[in-house]
Amino acid sequence: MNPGALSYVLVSVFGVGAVVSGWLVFRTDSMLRAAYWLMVSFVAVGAMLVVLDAQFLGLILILMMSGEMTIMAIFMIMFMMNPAGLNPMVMVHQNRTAIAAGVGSFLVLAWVGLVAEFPDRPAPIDDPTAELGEELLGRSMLVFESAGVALLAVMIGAIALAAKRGRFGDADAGSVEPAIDIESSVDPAVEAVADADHADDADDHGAGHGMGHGT
Amino acid sequence: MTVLGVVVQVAAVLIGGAYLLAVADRLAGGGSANVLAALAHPIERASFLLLQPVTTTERPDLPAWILAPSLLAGLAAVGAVPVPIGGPSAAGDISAGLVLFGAAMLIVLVAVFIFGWAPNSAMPMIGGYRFAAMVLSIGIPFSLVVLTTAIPAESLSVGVIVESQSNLWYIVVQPLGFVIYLVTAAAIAFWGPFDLPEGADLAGGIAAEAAGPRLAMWRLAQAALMVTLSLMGAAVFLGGYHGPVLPGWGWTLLKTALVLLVLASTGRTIARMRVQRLVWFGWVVLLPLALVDVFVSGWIAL
Amino acid sequence: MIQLLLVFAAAIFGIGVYGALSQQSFVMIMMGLELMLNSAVLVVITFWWGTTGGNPAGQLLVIVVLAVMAIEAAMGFALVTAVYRSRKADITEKLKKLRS
Amino acid sequence: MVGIGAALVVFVATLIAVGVLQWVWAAAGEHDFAVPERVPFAGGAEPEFHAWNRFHIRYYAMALLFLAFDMEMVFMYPWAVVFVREGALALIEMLMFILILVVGMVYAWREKSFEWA
Amino acid sequence: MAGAGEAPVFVVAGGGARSALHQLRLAEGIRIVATPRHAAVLLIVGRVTEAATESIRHVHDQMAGPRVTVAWGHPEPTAVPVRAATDGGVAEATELIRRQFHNVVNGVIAPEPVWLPDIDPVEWRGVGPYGHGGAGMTGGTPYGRPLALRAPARDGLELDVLPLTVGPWFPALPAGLALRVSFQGDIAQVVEVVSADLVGFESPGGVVARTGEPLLIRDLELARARHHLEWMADTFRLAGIDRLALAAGRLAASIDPGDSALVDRLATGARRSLLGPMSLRGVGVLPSDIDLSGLGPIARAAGRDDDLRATEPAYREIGFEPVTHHGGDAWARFEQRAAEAVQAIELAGRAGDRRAFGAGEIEGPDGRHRVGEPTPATRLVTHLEQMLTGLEWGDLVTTVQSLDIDMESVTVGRAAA
Repeated sequence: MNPGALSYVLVSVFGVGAVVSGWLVFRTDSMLRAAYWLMVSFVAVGAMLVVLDAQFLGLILILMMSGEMTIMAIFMIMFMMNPAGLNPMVMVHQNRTAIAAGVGSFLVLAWVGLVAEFPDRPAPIDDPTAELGEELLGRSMLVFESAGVALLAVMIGAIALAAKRGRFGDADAGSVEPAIDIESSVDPAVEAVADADHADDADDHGAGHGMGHGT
Repeated sequence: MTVLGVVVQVAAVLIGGAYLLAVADRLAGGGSANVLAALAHPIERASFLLLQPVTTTERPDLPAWILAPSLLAGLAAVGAVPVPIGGPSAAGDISAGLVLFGAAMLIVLVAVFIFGWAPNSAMPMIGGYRFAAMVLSIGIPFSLVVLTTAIPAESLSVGVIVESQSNLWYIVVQPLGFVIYLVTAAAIAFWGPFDLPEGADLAGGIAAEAAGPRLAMWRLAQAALMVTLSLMGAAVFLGGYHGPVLPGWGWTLLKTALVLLVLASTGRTIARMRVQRLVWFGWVVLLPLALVDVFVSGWIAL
Repeated sequence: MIQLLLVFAAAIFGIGVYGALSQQSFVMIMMGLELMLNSAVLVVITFWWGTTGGNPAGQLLVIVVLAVMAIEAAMGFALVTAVYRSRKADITEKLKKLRS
Repeated sequence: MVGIGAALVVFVATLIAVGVLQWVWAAAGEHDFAVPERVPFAGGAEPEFHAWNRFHIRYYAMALLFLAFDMEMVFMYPWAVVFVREGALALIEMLMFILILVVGMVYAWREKSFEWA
Repeated sequence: MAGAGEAPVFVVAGGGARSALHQLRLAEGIRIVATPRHAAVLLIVGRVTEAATESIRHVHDQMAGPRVTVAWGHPEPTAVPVRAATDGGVAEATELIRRQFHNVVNGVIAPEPVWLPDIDPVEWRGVGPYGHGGAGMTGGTPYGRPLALRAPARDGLELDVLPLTVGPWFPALPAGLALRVSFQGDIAQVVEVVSADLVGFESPGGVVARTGEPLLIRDLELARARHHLEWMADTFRLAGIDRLALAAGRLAASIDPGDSALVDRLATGARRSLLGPMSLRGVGVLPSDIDLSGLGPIARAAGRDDDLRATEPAYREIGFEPVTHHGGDAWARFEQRAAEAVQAIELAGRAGDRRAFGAGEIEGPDGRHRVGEPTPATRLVTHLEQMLTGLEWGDLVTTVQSLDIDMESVTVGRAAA
């Protein structure tokens, strides 16, 4: 393994792209953009895998994530109020703790990555896809088949959960919307402006919709 | 052949094919039987569109709106790269070429969805969501029938798949796969009976708010996507560059044009499908048929 | 090279941790989780490529991570739908009060 | 490796070329749109609300099913490559895998997931 | 170069313009587009009332430009300031549109300015803490409009509902029909008909007023066949089968009495194009509590043998038997109208100079017209809200199209009632 200068350049470009787009996921007001920034992050990681000779896995990651992220965008737009970010969106809690945790985990992991000694046994470049296929059908056949069963369970579970009518009647039968006030449960660490905004949103949820705010 | 050569080759094939498609579509629509008028038609339309200003709406998602046609064109172009045109050992050959193609065709969903979402207008938005329903229904059969051609070739490289058809084109052993490919390809390029995202009931759908150069680029990108899909269909089912007398690239282009003309002629002669029926059709008809195609082809290949 | 890749992976993981902890809405939390899995994919392939001599089990592990992503996404969305249907809640604060 | 590099170059070049073409033409026909010109089209009546809303898709169960089948595709690609080498055993293994998933598809069909909720 | 191509036209079709518009679609050098954004020429054809002014101005201003307005068969005083007008035939109209298009594209005449005032309708800047129009994440009027409302839905997910008035000049709906639709996703959860009588009429009594004395069966049946063929052309166009749409339009413009073979071929072409299974079958079944009597082809497509012609002696002499179909969906209505067009052409061939109707009632192409009774279209419009509720948007449009509602007839019916 003697990665050339071009590999370094490409890995750096895609790596920075993956990190920046991953960060932008949480910095945008529009749900569509959030979902597709996440997709950009996945695509960048997929491109890095391609540079690392895992061409098949990199491309399959891109293939899977493009479908999955569109579904994610669809569901996010469906369930988030103000999905296009026409009004500024602040929906965070324990922000400082979370930032600390994020930075902390980055530092620890990066430190481990930088100081640890790894064996240097580069992959021979022949046909990793075929190797993977033989692995799937041979030694790891059980993994493969149990993935099938797991996916079946997911299909049935997801449909049973998401659909309106199931075998046992309506999905929401007998449920009650909780009467709550959200202010009491908001973390005090949230910034003051966010808090003010948030109280309004709580009203929106409780009292139907925020249409009456102007009046 | 260098990387630059690949760029030039892809651009030439896609733009030439897009022009051919526009002319064929004009003739298939029955608007004019005059071939000369049909030949001039795309150029006249393009020159009018390039003269219009780029319209906008009250509060569009402008970056997404600008990105969508570019992304669609880029995907069409990148999907054409793995296909060998002149003969074996093309510089564009990629060991996981089929996966690259499949990924590009699935990301088309993103381009179309954001093109419908961007103008902040109801009809384009419904069009975008319709396309999502379509692709989620026919995407799996599409990938499956393309993948089936890799079974006898034992490789995901399009070059190897074409090379392995020197004796027998895969359409002979996988006729069902080819038919499913044509149907799903038309749906992915939102063409023909599957132009639901821009159906007449949506007043132009995803493109309803677009005008001027943006619309011109969108149409060009859509046509390029059709060419890419035809090119891949010609390569993996019709033997690509294999054929007597003519040079390799001649055969590839001839077969691509043939697939393109078939898609163009069905585009305006078969009724548009209802979206709910299409979802049902994709899952309950096309998916089982595609699976049958996989296993029958696998059985034959053994 | 390996160090560079691991730093990128750590950064993506850190962002994922931040997202999963700070976001209020279910779907945004899922995005944080997906980012963490994304970094896991990168780490696995880094080691597969640089230190294990291309052991196919490494590739298989990535496939398993992908399957986990798909399963997490499908079950996550289904749960969001079910919870929203019955409680009209799409943020975590509302779930704290689910007990009646 | 040359091929995938070419793919990257082609993609980026097309993306930039089409984007720049749009931008150049838009700038050439620089136009300050009046308020009524920017109203979204709905047949002549003025919309009261922003079109962007919590769009209620009616095929959410189908979308979830797609996630599972998309995963199935991931397994099929490597399978297809080694299929001929591995022989009938591979066929049977994949047949089992697919049949398990088809059960899910049939369940979804029975639960009317392919119809608008 | 740009002015040499087809003129993209957006049409505002008023009363009495139906056949003229269908002939215009056949003309060379004209392309009728679905949205004003793609158009350079706004064509106002036929009669529109004063109430339509505002909506025409909206459509006009939404054209991307360079834009120009042309009126055709549109009597003075015009509702809006048109650049050029003609009362001539299709050839003159085509010529005028093409000339105006060429002139405006090449800068011979100045493009039209906007007709509506260029002011923001709602004050919104600087209201909320971020200047975004209101408080909170969903409040206020960001960028001049509020966000959509939350509302319960039939599947138990209380997401947003988007009320939107579609029409009156929405290309896929009958010209002049405006529907206020509450979209939940792509489903019309609530539909209301916005009635403003935007389409003017030619004669105040409609078809019935012209029945003072018995009519020539030959004329009546040819008009029926033409009406059905034009409807078929619209149906084909909505389903994206442009070639058949053109064929139907050409046939409607040149019917020969007694020669029904071409209509048969058209119906066969429709079957081959999979029109039924792909887009029409199972769509637009009417609720059972709607009184079908007098609704003409719609009633007969649902199996009801309901036809005034059966009571006319002159019709019985030439061997008239009502045709019916079963199913009562949009596909049955298509089959019904195709069969009636064939029948009408044959009847016209056999009719000679026989006359029928004249006692204040007539079986029109869309059903029974009788003095003092609402027209079929008027009755159908009152049922629209019930019929269209809960349909997916594409199905909704198909349903309305299959009902063949002519807004001119609705205006007449309202004026008579």
